[in-house]
Amino acid sequence: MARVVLGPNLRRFTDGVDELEIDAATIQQLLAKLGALYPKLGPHLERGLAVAINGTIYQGTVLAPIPPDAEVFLLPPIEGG
Amino acid sequence: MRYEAPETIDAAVALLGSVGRARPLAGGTDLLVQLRAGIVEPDLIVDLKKLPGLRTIAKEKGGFRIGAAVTGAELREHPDLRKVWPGVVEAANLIGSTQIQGRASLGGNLCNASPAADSVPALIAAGATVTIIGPGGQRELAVEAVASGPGKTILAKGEFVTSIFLPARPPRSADAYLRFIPRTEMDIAVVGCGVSLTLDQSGTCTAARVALGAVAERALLVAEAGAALIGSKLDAAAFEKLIAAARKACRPIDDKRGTKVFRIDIAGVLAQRTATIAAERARGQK
Amino acid sequence: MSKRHVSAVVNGDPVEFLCTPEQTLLDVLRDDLDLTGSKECCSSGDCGACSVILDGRLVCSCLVLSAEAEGKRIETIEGMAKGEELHPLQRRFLEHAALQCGICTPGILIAAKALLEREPDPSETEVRFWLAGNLCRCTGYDKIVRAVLDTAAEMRRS
Amino acid sequence: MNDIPLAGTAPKAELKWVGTRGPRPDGLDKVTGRARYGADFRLPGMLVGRVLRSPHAHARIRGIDISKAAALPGVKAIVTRDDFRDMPSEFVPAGEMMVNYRDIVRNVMAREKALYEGHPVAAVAATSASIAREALSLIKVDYEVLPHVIDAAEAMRADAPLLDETMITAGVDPAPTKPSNVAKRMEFSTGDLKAGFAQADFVIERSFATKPVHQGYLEPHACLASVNEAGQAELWCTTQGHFVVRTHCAKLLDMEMSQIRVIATEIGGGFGGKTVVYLEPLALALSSKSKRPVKMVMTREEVFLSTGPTSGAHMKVKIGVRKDGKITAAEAELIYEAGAFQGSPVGPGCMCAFAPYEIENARVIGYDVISNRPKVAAYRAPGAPISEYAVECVIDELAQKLGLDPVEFRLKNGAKAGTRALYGPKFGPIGLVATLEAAKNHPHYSAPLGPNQGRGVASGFWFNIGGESCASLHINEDGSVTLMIGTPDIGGSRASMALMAAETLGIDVAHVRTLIADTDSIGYTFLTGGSRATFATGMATVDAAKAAIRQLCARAAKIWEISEDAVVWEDGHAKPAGQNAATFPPMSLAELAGKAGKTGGPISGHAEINAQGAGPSFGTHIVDVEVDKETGRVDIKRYTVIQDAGKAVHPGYVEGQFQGGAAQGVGWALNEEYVYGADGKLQNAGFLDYRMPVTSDLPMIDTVIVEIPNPAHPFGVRGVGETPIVPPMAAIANAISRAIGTRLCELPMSPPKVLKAMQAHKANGG
Repeated sequence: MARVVLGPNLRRFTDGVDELEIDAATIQQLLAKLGALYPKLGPHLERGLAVAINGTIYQGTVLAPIPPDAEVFLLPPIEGG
Repeated sequence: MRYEAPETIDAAVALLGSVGRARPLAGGTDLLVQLRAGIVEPDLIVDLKKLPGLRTIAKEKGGFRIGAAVTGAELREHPDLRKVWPGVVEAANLIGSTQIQGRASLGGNLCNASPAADSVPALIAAGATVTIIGPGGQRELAVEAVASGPGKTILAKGEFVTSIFLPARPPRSADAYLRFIPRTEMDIAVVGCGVSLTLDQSGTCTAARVALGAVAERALLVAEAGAALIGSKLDAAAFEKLIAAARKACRPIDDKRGTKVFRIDIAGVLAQRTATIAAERARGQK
Repeated sequence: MSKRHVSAVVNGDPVEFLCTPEQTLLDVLRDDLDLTGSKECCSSGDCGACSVILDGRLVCSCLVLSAEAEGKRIETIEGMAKGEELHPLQRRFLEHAALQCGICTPGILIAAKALLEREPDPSETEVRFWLAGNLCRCTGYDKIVRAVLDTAAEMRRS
Repeated sequence: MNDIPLAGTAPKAELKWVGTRGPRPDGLDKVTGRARYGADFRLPGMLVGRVLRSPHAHARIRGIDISKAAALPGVKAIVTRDDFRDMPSEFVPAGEMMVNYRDIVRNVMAREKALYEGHPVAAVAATSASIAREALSLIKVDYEVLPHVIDAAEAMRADAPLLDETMITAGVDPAPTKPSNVAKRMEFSTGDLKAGFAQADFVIERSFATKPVHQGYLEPHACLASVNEAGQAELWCTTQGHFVVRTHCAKLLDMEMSQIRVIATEIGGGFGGKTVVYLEPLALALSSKSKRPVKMVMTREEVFLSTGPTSGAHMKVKIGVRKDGKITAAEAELIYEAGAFQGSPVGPGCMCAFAPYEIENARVIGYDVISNRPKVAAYRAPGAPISEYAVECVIDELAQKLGLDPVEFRLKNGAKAGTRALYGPKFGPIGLVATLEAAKNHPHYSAPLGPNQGRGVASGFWFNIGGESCASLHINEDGSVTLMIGTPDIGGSRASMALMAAETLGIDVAHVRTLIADTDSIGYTFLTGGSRATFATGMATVDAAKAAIRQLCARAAKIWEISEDAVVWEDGHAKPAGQNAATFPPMSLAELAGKAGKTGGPISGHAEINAQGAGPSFGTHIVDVEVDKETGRVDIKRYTVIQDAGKAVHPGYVEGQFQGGAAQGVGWALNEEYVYGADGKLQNAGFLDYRMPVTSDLPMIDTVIVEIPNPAHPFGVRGVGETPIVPPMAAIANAISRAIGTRLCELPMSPPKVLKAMQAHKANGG
């Protein structure tokens, strides 16, 4: 089970829950499960997020593997200049 | 628009009087920017650079006659001028970049009539005069009488400046020019100050002219500031009076380049610093 | 609108062109003579990217009317290398990584060349003030100034 | 892949090309004037395109009459809002960005309203520049001038003029019932703020303000578009991302991507500002109407009026510390100006604000606010320099309060591997501490100071990003190598790619030539920005080289008639390994290339990747200033940049990034700002009065490259382009405060403000 932290910006769509455990092997599994759990969160997941898995930030990819017991953070996408 | 480059003064006078909107061109560093921005839309541009005397520096009556189209770079390269009028030469060489100094002329800087023109306070402090020619003939004016407001001069239709005359200097005389800008180069003066003074053998100031730029609608000759120095040994008390007189003369505006309060403040600082340099130069003479 | 005929010498070669009174020397160099090495970045003499040498004098070609070029000698970046041999400044700029995007480079090279022809042994301060009219937004000027100083030293030795 | 010993895994000492200062492939063309930038292209029959711009800061457009302009001989096409379809307001993916095309179409061409001075209202293509100019003057726009608002704090007031009557602040519960200029609220928090401040012995709280600043790239936006009767388009433009240009143009003009070929010209600076579209859709639309090529080039005034600077901001920062120097809690509120449309970089501003420090209890709240200014665009580490400026000033003041050296104070609290960032994840290996140690030991830090001088330090952070990149590497018959990539080269990246390719292949870099491929010649590649090119395209380059090596080894195996597994690649040669070792003499890349045709055909390697694992970069700057006590003028006397590059592929260009970022920071700190009149019009839309640093304003800028490798990259690369602009504003502010004994909390620290601060300090007995 990965520990998933949503942060204050997404907490509003999860009835205040900002941390939970989810069994997911990849980012796309994780996002699908989150969307199913919290339908209001769905559109915000589709908007493009960065996902930090054990400290490494993944962005624009849904296939990155999530190791068991990983610590996962959902972040706003990061752009640059 | 038409471009002409006459080779005689008469032809230039005739051309400038011939059409409604005619503009003389010397270095072009202001005129071309204004053309590009659509600020001016002349029918005719009269290039003055081929006219006799417009690009030469000649010694005359112990002083120097400088053609109106002489550039800052040419002033700097003249072997004698910078020794006698270092402030004027410094001022002309603060106008823009190296590239600009190779083109921008003393006459153009004066007739563009920017209140912040760097060479103008230095010329005013120097007591320089200009020769103007036009359909009505030739006339002489003090430099401080040329500009009448931002971008405005007293020149009549068809008139243009042919030369600027810097007079002979008594011994122990010197001038200086300083300006304040936020960067080190490439800015328009937020305040400019020219000081020219003469000392007697005892070191007492016998003559002084102080001029300020960018603190009013045109560069100002501040007689009270000069008077504050005359008769003094250029000591702290005299400088106090100079600073007060300089600040009192300011009637600036708030604009993108500086605030009223700041300009008034800086005018005093610059007056003192410029007078100090001029005094050191005068004292340094044998 | 009648065009004016102008003869001049550009990079040692005689050229003739027709120009309108409004056209600047930069317009003619870029649009009529296909010498696009001189760049137009401000049109007001504030950036130096259009620097050329006009009768031995460094100027912004955006502030020169093309009609004024009559009978003049003009040196642009395209004439700086002699055949296959780069000017030492060009070589040193490459060695020192003194350019990033490179848009200011032609103007800076021309300006630096004008400096070294006038002053073979400039101080760092002299280089900085001479080049103050050439904006560069990429490099912070450090490597540019070093490249000019190194070139000056090299040219003095040879 | 395990059979190929990879250059990237070799110890540093064994690298032959990566880390050297060789020539750049585009260098010669750039020192001879041959290189062609956006405005240097022309085509037969080309028209001149010009834009009519709003003279008003805020006005409803009641009507546009183009009839007179259209009738002018020489005018070939005119476009207005009627030529662009409307888009719904929703964030959709555009390449790797999430964008709102409702806003983009309105920024490209004003629709219901003109929202800033300079907002495009119409565009004309004509046979000459003078005819185009005359045509613009013949277009009659019926404006209803509306009240305007420029400053974000004023735009947030309840009675402020509304730019978008439908804008309901996102991120607030419950949603507001009334529209406002606040597009979004966001929050990042960790720990227990109240408890954290309760533990503090000292708390400092300050308010800060910064002004929008422009990237100041010297090359104005320029493009040349040619659309034929079948709707096939070619577009030459100066951009940081030609694929992004294609994406936007296809969407805005309802074209298929395959119909638009975008060629990235040489680019004369971007710094983030050339990641969006302005002229490109207009030129395509004009060309599409006229069926003639259309060239459009902005004037410098247009660049300032209508292209994006970065945000101005109002900020509050509060930090608590214990007497022993440990930070217990930190809080910030950030209000960023987005310009006329939402999308300021306040998000990254929030995430970066406290990133350099280990703080258990922290909260940052951000607001994205619209006002009647040009829409902001990315500018180097977008968002980070603003918030980190404010935080680093408070950090310095706390160090003074505690009587601690500012570097030591940072070392006490600095983030390291395992530190949890405020925005969530724990850092991997990072270099903040290494830069601080290097600062402490640098001779600059202990050099004596003169009268009226002060020394400041500040640190900075930027995430760096990866993303989609492609590389195609062709082994030519003579053994030379052509490398095609899709990230425009803005500061020497072709040289870095060549070095990485040469290192991987084991050949002399002189035989590798890197080119920027157009959008039809390589796969989708995200833009040059976010400090991603050397990282992500570098990874693609290494992968492409490895793919070529696999083929080269396979060819050698065929020639030797041994198993592919029995061939290794070393030093640019295929060598038999295992039981076949030394059976055959090694074959060089050139030999194998020469036999390519006979052994199966041409050899190319390519890679199409989405690079992940970008390594954050930290930097620490030291600056000495001298303040003129009578005028408030600040001189930069000495400057040192220390930054973790992960691995400097071409150290010369890494140093150049450090120095350039510092110089832009000096401008941001001291003089650059947008000056608006009461009429909402920009008064300093030119280089003369915008006051970017010139050569004589700066000293030499010393650099120290720290290398803490990024484990995700074959050579350890972190991006380096953005972090250098983060620390300068605070470093200079801290230096000034130490020189004059009082603090300024507003940028730019121009002479009038410094003088005023000194006078106030004196009046208060300072």
